[in-house]
Amino acid sequence: TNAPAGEAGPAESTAAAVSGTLTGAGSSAQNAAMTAWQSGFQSAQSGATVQYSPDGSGAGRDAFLAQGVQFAGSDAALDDEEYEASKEICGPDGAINIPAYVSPIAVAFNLPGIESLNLDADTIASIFRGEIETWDDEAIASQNEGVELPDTAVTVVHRSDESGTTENFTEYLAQAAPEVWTDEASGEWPSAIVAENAQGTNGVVSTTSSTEGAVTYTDASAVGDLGQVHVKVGEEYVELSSEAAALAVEAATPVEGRSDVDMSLELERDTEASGAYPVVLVSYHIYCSTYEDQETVDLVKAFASYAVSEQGQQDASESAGNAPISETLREQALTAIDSITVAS
Amino acid sequence: MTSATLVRRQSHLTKGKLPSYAVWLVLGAALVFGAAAASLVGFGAVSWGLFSALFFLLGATAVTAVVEGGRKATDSLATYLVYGAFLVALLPLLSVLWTVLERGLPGISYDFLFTSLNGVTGAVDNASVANGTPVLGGAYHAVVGTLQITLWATAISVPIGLLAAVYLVEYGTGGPLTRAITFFVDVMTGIPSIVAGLFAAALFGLLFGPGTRTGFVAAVALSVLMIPVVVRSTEEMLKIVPNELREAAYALGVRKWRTITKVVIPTAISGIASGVTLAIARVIGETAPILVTAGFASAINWNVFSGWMSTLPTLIYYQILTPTSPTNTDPSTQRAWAAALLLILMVMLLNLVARVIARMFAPKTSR
Amino acid sequence: MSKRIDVKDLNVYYSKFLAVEGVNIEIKPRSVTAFIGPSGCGKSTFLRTLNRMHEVIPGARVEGEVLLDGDNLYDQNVDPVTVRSQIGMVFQRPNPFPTMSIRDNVLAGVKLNNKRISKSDADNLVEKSLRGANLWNEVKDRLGRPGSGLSGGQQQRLCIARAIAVSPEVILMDEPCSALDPISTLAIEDLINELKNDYTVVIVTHNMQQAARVSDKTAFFNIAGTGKPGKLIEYGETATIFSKPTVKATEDYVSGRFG
Amino acid sequence: MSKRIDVKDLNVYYSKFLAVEGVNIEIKPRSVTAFIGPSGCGKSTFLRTLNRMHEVIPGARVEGEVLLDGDNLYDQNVDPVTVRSQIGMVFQRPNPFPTMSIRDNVLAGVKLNNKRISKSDADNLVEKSLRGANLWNEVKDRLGRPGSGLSGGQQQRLCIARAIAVSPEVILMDEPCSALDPISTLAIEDLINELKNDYTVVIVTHNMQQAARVSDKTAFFNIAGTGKPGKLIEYGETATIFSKPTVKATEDYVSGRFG
Amino acid sequence: MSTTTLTETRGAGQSGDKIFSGATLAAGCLILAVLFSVAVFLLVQALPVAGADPAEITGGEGFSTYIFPIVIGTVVAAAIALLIATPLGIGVALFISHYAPRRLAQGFGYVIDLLAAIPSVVYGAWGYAVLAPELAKGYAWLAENLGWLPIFEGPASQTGRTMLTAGIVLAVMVLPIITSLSREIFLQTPNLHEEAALAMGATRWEMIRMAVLPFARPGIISAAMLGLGRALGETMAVALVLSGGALTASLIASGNQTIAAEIALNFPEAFGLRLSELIAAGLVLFVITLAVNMVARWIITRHKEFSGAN
Ligand SMILES: Nc1ncnc2c1ncn2[C@@H]1O[C@H](COP(=O)(O)OP(=O)(O)OP(=O)(O)O)[C@@H](O)[C@H]1O
Ligand SMILES: Nc1ncnc2c1ncn2[C@@H]1O[C@H](COP(=O)(O)OP(=O)(O)OP(=O)(O)O)[C@@H](O)[C@H]1O
Ligand SMILES: [Mg+2]
Ligand SMILES: [Mg+2]
Ligand SMILES: O=P([O-])([O-])[O-]
Repeated sequence: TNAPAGEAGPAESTAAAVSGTLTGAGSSAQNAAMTAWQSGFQSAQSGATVQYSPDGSGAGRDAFLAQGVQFAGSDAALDDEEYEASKEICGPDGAINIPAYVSPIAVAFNLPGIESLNLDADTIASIFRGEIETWDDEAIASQNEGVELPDTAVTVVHRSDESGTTENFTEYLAQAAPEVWTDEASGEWPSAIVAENAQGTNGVVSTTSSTEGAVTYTDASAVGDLGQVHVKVGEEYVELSSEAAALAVEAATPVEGRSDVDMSLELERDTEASGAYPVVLVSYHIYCSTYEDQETVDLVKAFASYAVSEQGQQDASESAGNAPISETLREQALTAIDSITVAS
Repeated sequence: MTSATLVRRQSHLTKGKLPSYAVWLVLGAALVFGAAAASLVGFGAVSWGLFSALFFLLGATAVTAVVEGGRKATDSLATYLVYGAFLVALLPLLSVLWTVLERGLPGISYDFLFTSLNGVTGAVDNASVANGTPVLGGAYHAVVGTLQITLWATAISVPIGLLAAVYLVEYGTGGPLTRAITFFVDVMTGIPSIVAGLFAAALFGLLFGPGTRTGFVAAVALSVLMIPVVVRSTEEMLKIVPNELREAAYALGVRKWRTITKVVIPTAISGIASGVTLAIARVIGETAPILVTAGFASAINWNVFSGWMSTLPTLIYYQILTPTSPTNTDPSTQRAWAAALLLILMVMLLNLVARVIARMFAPKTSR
Repeated sequence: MSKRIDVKDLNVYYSKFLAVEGVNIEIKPRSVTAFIGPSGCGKSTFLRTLNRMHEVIPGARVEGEVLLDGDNLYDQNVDPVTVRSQIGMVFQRPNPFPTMSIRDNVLAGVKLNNKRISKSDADNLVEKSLRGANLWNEVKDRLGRPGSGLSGGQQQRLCIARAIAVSPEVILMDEPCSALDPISTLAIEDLINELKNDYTVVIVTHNMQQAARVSDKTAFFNIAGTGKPGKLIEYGETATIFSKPTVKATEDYVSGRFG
Repeated sequence: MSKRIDVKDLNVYYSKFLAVEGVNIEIKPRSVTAFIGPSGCGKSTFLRTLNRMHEVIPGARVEGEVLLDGDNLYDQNVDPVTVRSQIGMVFQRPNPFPTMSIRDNVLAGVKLNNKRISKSDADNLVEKSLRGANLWNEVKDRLGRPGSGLSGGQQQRLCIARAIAVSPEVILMDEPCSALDPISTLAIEDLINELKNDYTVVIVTHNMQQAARVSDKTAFFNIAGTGKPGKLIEYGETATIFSKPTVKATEDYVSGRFG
Repeated sequence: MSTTTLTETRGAGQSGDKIFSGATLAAGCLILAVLFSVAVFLLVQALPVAGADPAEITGGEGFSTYIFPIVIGTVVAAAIALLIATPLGIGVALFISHYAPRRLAQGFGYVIDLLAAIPSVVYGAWGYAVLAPELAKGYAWLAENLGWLPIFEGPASQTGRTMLTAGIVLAVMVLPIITSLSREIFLQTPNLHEEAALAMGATRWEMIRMAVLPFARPGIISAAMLGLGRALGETMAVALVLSGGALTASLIASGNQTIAAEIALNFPEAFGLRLSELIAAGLVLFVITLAVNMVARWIITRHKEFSGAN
């Protein structure tokens, strides 16, 4: 059952020419990065094509489990139920989740003249619950001495579509400010909290940019000229950066009950690790542990390892503005990818 | 207004008729009073326009009512309202067109029209913003996709819709089948487009294996949306063809199907063409059902039966919602608006073609 | 070429309303039969049943038999189209096709049936039919113009030309001269006389003189009162009907005009 | 109540086609004037210009003057609506409103000016008008049914009832009896005679006897040939026109029928 | 002619008729089949919702609690759209068919048809970027001066992206449908009937009321129903324009949501039960469309006798 390809190292598999069409679907957050990967991969492998439909993470996982696509992009790893289901199509080891796209989420606001604010998790949660109504509120002012806060009303802007960004952001709030943020983490904004909203990252950013006093959470790459919050972790206020995000991802723990190579992560949002920025979105590539034929296996491995490779991460980052994954993660990922084989 | 200064004998026919300048007087007064009223609530072009229109309507109707009587007043009120309706309808049109032109025109270039988005990544956009070079990548693949998918959708739904409408009007006898079709066509008008897409995807998934996404699947999804529009508008147009004409043909020993194809349909053709154009215009701008049925491609694909395809609306949608480069969204925004402009131009052209076709078959009446 | 028509115990209904009751009539081939009677007595209704045109009106239906040379028009297996291609009709209200030119209107019966016809044959047919309907001179310069731009009488003659262009075996005409001036009327009457040589002709007319002039036999319909069905009162040689009818009502009616 | 009409040098065009040329005519109040002439000579066209109904046809336009009691209908400031509410019209082709019941058809014009007409007044008016048009007996039991389910002649009479219900000062009738049987025709002729006491009546007819019977004055129109305009050939006392017309064409036409 | 009996020619000429009527019947049945499979598809996909624990449904209180607000939102948005677009559409259609100078009418018709040429994404983007900010000013004024009316209750949305705005955008999208169908029917009004009215001294408006509108009535209703279908089913434009949320009476504050937009916004990330919920919502939309159309059909048939078709 051990196909020769099993022995082929990552270096060889990227170098060897592969061909065919690889089809994926899922997270729209990855779209910009995926465009870069598609083009980077295809320029190295002229015989191969990668097509990716940014239908959304849920739709991507659905399509993957229905064998409609060969891999999925997803802002969340497969849950237990889905993992069980994946054994049907991927063999006894099920599917493998590989974090390929890491992007910090900025808490961004529109207050002319103010570029950054220091806020702790409780204050952020209060703001997004609509409990803090003006920007000169004591809770904000006390953490930002020396900043001239206006009495502008706070307008919360959230995503109207279900999204991984919302899920990760509310997960952060729920874990880091459990007293204030009493709702469960969810991809949908809690319907009880009435606020302005807009579709897509671009939508919230442009609404926020055009509304003075607005505050939102958004993929860091899209934040533009908006002011950004430095989030309190432990005793310090951490500014958003790729490194800070990578630190937070490294602090994460693997999810129980999966195959050994699986890399589903449980992020610690309430981490106190110095310099880590825990408001971060980790988006996965989900592959099968086995595929029907060698050609597909080669193609999948070639693409998967290119995506997490240094070059791939750099290509993505140049296009999408995300944070490249750390060296540790890359090594784990390559091992996992390497374990993909032909179904026996 | 029968002023005594008139030298000429007043015609009985013009007695009690407002002089033609009266309308202009009222309009002038309405503008003045409108300005006054608008300044009370905060002067602006919009409130000025609103108040002036209101005052004009009231004033002109009242003056007509006093001088020419209630019937004429109702008539002139109706006239103003009808003209007003047209002007009001022009406002959003002009605004949308202006918006699209303003934002889309800069993006239209030879490059945009004749290249695809293949290989255009965020890095490319970042570079073009940083260096101030022209935006690369175009909509050619989406134009191809739009044309192919719409063409197929039309080719599927127009014959089916037309024939079904003919069945309902000419053959249906009010029996259970007729009623069932009418009933279901009605329901079909309200299917959300995404549901149509999901349905087509599921259907083809069943038939050809999961994940079958091609332009043709999208065309089928769009057909589900198009058919009810075609059926219903055609049905209405066929219904108003006078029975006299059918009788005339039957009496000549003409078979029913020939009567329908050669007399009834040509008589109604201009309305049918309008309906079909509407239906096409409706589906050519659909986004959601395309995504789940045709996938998302940035390369050119001429084959509707295999491979993924993009259309202009999906291009627009994704360029707006997930810009190629999240950090520099301007190139994507520009592409989106240019694509919108292109799409509008395409539908306009199509509309024109439909009208020409309709005119070729239309009744040669004087009207 | 021409056929006889026998009607047996015919009732015509509009939904539940019995419009014409118990008509029995025999129409000989190569003859002209005139239907006369007061307005609303069911002449048009009855005429339409002779080529099954009533079926076009929702709710209209018949009981009884209409035999064309012995074959029942209402037999199960009979196709109304076959009936109508043998029995032509001119309607009370002129109804030229607005989508067609004058020429195409005349050729409608031929073209709509997709019969192939050479251009010169078509030209001949158009001229012959229009001449027959006494319209040729008025429209020969504008054969390509729409048929709806004609005067009322011209439209009526156009419809007559259209009906004779397909040379049916029987021609039914519902008040063909109602909108016509005396000259055109004469021309149409001449045409009817000529048609009689080859075809069976049935006309509805309100003009007693016309009935007297052109018809061989005359049928008088009457209605007893509002809501009652129309009935065939008397049918016989035209000369008899107009000079010594057997029924009082007929005499009243035909003399009411001449008296 | 009644008004006179003077027409001065009237030309009527359909776009570029001159359909009627140079008509001069004076119509007295309280008189019946008949227009006769061959089909297509422009009688309907001319009649329509008397209440500006031709304006409804795209491309139709006039030159010249039509004076109603001295006021030009075509003056700049004249509203055609005013003209038409004073000059009523019955068309060559019956055109009842299919969307209205028989009763509403009769009342259609009345309700325009008098929205709040009491039910009993309305009932009276409906009965009076329908009786005038000799239709009452046939429809009195189905006044609420649509007007389109009537026979051709019934529809025509319904339109006459509708036109007289509004009591205009002038009534124009385009072949009002073309689809009518002799009895109804007589009734309409009686009606015209009665109307004459209060109104000015103009009728177009192809029936010489009718023209002779009902009209005070007769106008003969003719057309020189196809594509030529129709012209008023002769206008005079009906008796004169039918017995010793001054123009040869008139004589030919009126005698052609009687001869 | 050589035929001896009426029945002999029967087979020969009739095949054309048979084929054609067969084709029309087949088309009708095909529509039935498609619709039937759509319905089956929806039912099957929505089924899990029926058996699900109410706590698992979004909102945690069962499907009916989840669906109720968005049903109301859908109906309100469509109602606003129709209330604006129907009179306006009829007005525009009349303008083109009976008021505008004949030479220009065709051109005007074409111009209005352009409204149909604009894709819904663009309407969404326009509503979002241009219309909403413009209306926001008016909303503030409404909240201040008419705030006692529940539908204008403050605080007005700052961005203007409210139910009323969504309704207006939908109205603009529906307008060309109503206009173009009504216009074609108005143009077909028999001249005879228009002339009958005018000859009685009817003003233009009275003529329209007497001859044109009654004739066109069934057509107008059909046009409105087509428009309604569009308004009910429109996804992208509403998704982009409306800043949705919980059910509120106020049309000028953010809040409310429509079924179609709810589906579009949540479908991409949905899977499992959530997906079934969304499909079930689609099914509910079906039922709404059905109910409205049945009423419309009923109104049309009630007046069938007077339809003027014959
Ligand atoms: N709408 C129209 N457009 C162009 N020409 C027309 C139109 N209506 C009538 N004509 C032409 O104008 C001429 C006069 O027509 P008109 O209807 O006035 O005749 P008429 O005297 O009433 O005839 P009839 O007795 O047959 O009704 C005819 O040659 C006719 O073909
Ligand atoms: N479509 C219809 N539906 C119901 N009743 C009708 C219909 N057509 C005609 N009728 C009625 O049937 C009767 C006979 O009508 P028909 O048209 O046959 O009369 P007609 O003898 O031709 O009269 P006319 O000389 O006036 O044309 C009339 O009472 C008429 O009202
Ligand atoms: Mg009749
Ligand atoms: Mg005439
Ligand atoms: O990338 P999203 O999942 O937030 O749309």
